[in-house]
Amino acid sequence: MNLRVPKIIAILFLSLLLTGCWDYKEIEFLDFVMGFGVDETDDGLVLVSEMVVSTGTGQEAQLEPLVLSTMSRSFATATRALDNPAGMEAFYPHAQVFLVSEEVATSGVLPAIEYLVRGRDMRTTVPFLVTKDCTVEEVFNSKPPFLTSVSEHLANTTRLQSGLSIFYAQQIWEFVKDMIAIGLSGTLPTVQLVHKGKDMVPIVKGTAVFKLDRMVGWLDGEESQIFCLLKGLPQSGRFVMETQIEEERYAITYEFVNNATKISPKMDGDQLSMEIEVELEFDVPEIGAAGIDFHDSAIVRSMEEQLAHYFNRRVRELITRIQGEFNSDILGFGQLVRRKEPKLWRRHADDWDTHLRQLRVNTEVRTKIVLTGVRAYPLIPRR
Amino acid sequence: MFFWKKIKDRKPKGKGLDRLGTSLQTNLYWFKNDIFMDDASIIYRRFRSQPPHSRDCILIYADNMTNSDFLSQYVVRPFMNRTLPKGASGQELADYIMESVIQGDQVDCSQSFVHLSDAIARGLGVVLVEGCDYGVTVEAPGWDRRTITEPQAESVVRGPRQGFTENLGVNINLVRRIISSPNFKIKHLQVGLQTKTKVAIVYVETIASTALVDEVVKRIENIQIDAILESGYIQELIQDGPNFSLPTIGSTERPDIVAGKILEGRVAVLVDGTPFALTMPYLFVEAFQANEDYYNNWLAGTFRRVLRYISFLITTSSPALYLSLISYHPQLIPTPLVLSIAAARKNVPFPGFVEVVGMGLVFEILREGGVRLPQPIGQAISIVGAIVLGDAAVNASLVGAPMIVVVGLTAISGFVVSSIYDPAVLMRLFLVLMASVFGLHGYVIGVMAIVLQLSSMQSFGVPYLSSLISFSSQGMKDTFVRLPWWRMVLRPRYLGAKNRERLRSKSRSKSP
Amino acid sequence: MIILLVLGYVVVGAFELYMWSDRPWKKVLAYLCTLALAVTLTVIVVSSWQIPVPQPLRLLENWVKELWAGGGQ
Amino acid sequence: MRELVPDLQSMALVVIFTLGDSFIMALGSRAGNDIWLAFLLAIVLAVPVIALYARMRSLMHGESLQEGLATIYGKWPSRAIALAYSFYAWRLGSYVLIDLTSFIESISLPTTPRAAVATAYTLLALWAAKEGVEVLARWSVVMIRGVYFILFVAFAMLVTEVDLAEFLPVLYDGFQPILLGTLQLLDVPFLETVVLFWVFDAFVKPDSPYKVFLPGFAIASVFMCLIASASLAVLGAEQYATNYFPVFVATSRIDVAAFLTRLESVVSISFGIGGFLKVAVCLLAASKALAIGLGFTDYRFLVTPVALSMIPAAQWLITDMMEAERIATKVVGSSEVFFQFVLPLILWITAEIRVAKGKKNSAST
Repeated sequence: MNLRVPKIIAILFLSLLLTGCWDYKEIEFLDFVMGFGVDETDDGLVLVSEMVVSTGTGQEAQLEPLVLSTMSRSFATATRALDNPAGMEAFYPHAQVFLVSEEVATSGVLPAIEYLVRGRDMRTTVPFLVTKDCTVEEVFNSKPPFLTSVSEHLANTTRLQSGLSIFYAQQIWEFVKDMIAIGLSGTLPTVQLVHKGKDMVPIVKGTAVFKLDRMVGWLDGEESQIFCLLKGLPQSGRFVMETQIEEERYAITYEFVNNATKISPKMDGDQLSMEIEVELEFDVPEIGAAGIDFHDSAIVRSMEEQLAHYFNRRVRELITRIQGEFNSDILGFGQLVRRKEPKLWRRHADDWDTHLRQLRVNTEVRTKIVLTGVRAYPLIPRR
Repeated sequence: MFFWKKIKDRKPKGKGLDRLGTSLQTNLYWFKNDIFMDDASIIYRRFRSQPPHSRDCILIYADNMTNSDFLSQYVVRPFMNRTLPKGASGQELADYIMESVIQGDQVDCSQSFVHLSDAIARGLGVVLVEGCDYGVTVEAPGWDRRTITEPQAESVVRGPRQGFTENLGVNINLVRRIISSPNFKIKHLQVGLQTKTKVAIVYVETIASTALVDEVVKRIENIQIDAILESGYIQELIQDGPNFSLPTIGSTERPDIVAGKILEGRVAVLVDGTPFALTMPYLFVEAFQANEDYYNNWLAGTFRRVLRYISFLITTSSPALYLSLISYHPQLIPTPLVLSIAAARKNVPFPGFVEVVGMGLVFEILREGGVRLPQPIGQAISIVGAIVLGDAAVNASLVGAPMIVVVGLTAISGFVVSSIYDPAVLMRLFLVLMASVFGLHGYVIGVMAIVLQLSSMQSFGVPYLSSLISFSSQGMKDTFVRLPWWRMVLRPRYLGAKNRERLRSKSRSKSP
Repeated sequence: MIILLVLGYVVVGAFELYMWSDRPWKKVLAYLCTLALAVTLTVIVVSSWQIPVPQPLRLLENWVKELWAGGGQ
Repeated sequence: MRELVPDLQSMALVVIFTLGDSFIMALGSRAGNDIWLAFLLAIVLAVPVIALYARMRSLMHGESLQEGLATIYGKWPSRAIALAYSFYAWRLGSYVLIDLTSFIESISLPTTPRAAVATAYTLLALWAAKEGVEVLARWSVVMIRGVYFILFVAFAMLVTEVDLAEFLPVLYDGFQPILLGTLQLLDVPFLETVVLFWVFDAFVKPDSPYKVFLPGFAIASVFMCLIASASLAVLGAEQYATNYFPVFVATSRIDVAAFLTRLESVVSISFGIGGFLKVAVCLLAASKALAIGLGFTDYRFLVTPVALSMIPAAQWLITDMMEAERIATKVVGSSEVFFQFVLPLILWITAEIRVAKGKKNSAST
């Protein structure tokens, strides 16, 4: 008897509540933003977004990309300001890519990403890229060869990171995490436009180096590859190295099979140094018409030595640039010192930048050829 | 109806109608001109017993309800061949007739007009003899019975092909043939002031708890209703929590299911005139158990059972989830899908909520229309449903194509758990309403409310979710999974069975 | 709005009281008092009077704060 | 009318209650990346206190809560104690309600009025409280599987994102942050268990309270520790401490093959379940304690007004999200210390003395 009362009250009240559907919105009145980016932030911020327009219904539905841009005082207002030209509510959680232009990156990305982290309707698991030598709007207006949407094209490309090995893919949250971490700086992949026939095609290549929230320099594709290796990212890319085989030089192609990197701080008395150990394993898919018989262990050993030397040189070059030119701790030396040698870090935390410049870095690269495609003998054309 | 009233009206009017008199003429008069007045189906067969001392006798029975061959062979003929004792009258004569004359199995006598007329109405023959104020009733059932067939609604691929019929005796025998043990007990009760329906409570004495049997008997005896036309009447009158549509008493047409349930310690109620037996207590999990689970390989049985749970979730939740996803949380749908849903809904004039509720309603109407129609027309209905309402509605932009998918999915998975189809529809509607206000949060609130309702329910003193809320391995073994028989050593604890051991653990024979 | 809400409370209260099988005055009094508390709070909140939340244990809190210097909020 | 709940079912109730709404907040954020140490310390410290609650209940075995209190403390003191705890449970329920509604408001339903969400949850809690602790315990057993399944799946998928190096360096800032984190944890989710003292009418056996409270608390707290540590290992200490709902943010990182993403909403479902149960239990405890305090044997008639007063109270006590977070993750609060530790300690000592005396008396006579 008594128990029926709350049920009746509950039903009465719920029916009252049913009269309001406050956050109810219809899916067809949403304007799905596929990708967006920020062009400049000098006296206001230009938000460029790529949306999809669907024509036809049912099975005949076609999706066409449409690029809109708007200028506003802040990012948060800009996202809403897009509602007006679009005529529908812009919906961001399905965005697949976020871009900032070179100018924005050099003057500081914080205004552009603050809302992404704080806002309710933003997602941070979105690839984050910097445009190089072009604006965001130009990128969105370019023509990718297969997909109609630039955003989808870029998002798919970033997924090929391990095979391409020419950029270090980052999602927004990864960049933010690096940016706010102690003793670590962020990096972002860069997107460039190249000519393909009469169309411009966006490609992802190279890395933008940040210090705090400002971009301080670029790494090109090859340097990015080394950077990926040092970050310990699994690689499967290919590259060509001029290799000396018995007095002759050949352009031989190598492919990464396995890679591992260990960076550790080492205390030598009071002197701190970083030890970088890189272990690489290679496949050799193409030997550039060199008559190498891989059963000859002397030759293989010499190839491995040349590879080790080559990578050692490139690693050293990159570290010199990082220490000198950028003076930005993108490899997270500071973080490592803090974690492994907290006492030392406590002393150097405030002037880490100067320490980074003078830090001794020892590198050691060990290489091994583990595969040679499916054959060990060279192809020899005969009469 | 008016027949009953008449007897009641007449009853207080003097002695005449209360009991039979000794005069055959008078008795016959009351039968003919009062009780069965204007009833052409009552046959009055006059005959005389063998002389000397031949007496006038009369056999009254309802046409087509009794086996007239039987009556003439074993009732009328012995009378004609026999001399009735001379001075005998009253009880003495009736006993003589029952013991020495009539060759039927179930013979009884009564003095009361009410009893006798009831007997005639139930299809018994009544013999009245001149000078005797007793009437003798003879059971000679003669109406057409349905043969024992496999029930259509519960057909199986593997399992016995017997189903209950409308005859109580046959039904009891069907169960008794499975459980041939003296511990199999039957209690007979009569319910219904008018219909006087026979009800049998069957259980296994050494397993079912006494308290449970007493409770069932008590509840059935409490029933004061004029008519019981189907076991559904009893079900509704004795079940717990009658306000919520989930069944707390099970019903089945299959003797093997009844036997299985009473062997677990439950009690079954068989009702005359209906092939549907009731089993109690009935718990939520039983809606997901099927007899074939136990006849087939246990892994297959487990898979089917899990499938049923999933189907139940789908049929109750999918419209609500669909609605909350498209109206509140489009970010949760994968990007390609969200684009195609948005494109599909582009020209649909109705809001998502109306679409979901409307299509759900349309489907239920189609189903209700199809169920009661003869098969050829039923097919026409399904064609209308499939083509007109499905394809054409989408082409005419009345509904979006994804909605059709949702409705179809909901409907098909609903049929998987057909025994709780109707409650599932109500739950679905409730969840849709909640989802339309608070999105996913509303859906969760709705689910919590439903679980709360289920947790508060009981069936004959057993919590409705009993085996679901058990943590012990013995309690779980027949809930989400159907373990092999050699693992199910004990009967479920929550039924309070007297004897919990179900099989000796050495029963499983292995090849050496 | 306030009137509507108060009316709602009254309706709920009356309905519940109506559903009781017996109504000893003590129970009714306790019920009405708690319901009155609910109504008061609702009026406070809905009419946005900035009534500070009473802190009966402020003394104890200060004491704890002193003990945990720097530990409190 | 005494409601006996089987031990395992009560334990499920304790687990969901302890997990409650708190796990989604930045628990123990003061401890920085040493959060796991703070958790361990807090669990170790909380166990004796919870054992103390259990001990008090087991002293009252054989009687209902009301009778037990009356025999130990006498009529009027027991009523005063009950009233005090009724207030505590009522306030806690309101806090949980506001946590729940602010979470929903800031994550997914920004324009829905808070009162509407609060009303929906409270009405359900009202119904649950009227059904009684037996039904609630059964409800918890059904729901606990769902909650654990959801959280387990979500965090299993986070494994690839976990970076254990985030826990280094251990004890960088010494013990003080850990101590502060421990106090945070003790205060808000752990010792709120005291409310459960007022929920159960009676227990099956004299040692049932231990069997219910301690394992229930242990399961929930260890699970919470795992959740918080995993979130911290995904987000890093800085992000963990600076987000309102770090667990939610951590699960939003899940990205399995670009298909299994956005699982954070599913996690927020388990949050809703825990939060609702906590509201319902607080409501039940508040009405039960109030009924005892006013000298009634039946508490059900008081549930409706108490529930209705919790909706406005939730908005009166806390008006914004910042305040809600401050309360959920503050270091220590005076009234909490009083109700969770000081008062139970006093009560326990009194009870032991009275019971020992009572035994002596009955032995001598």
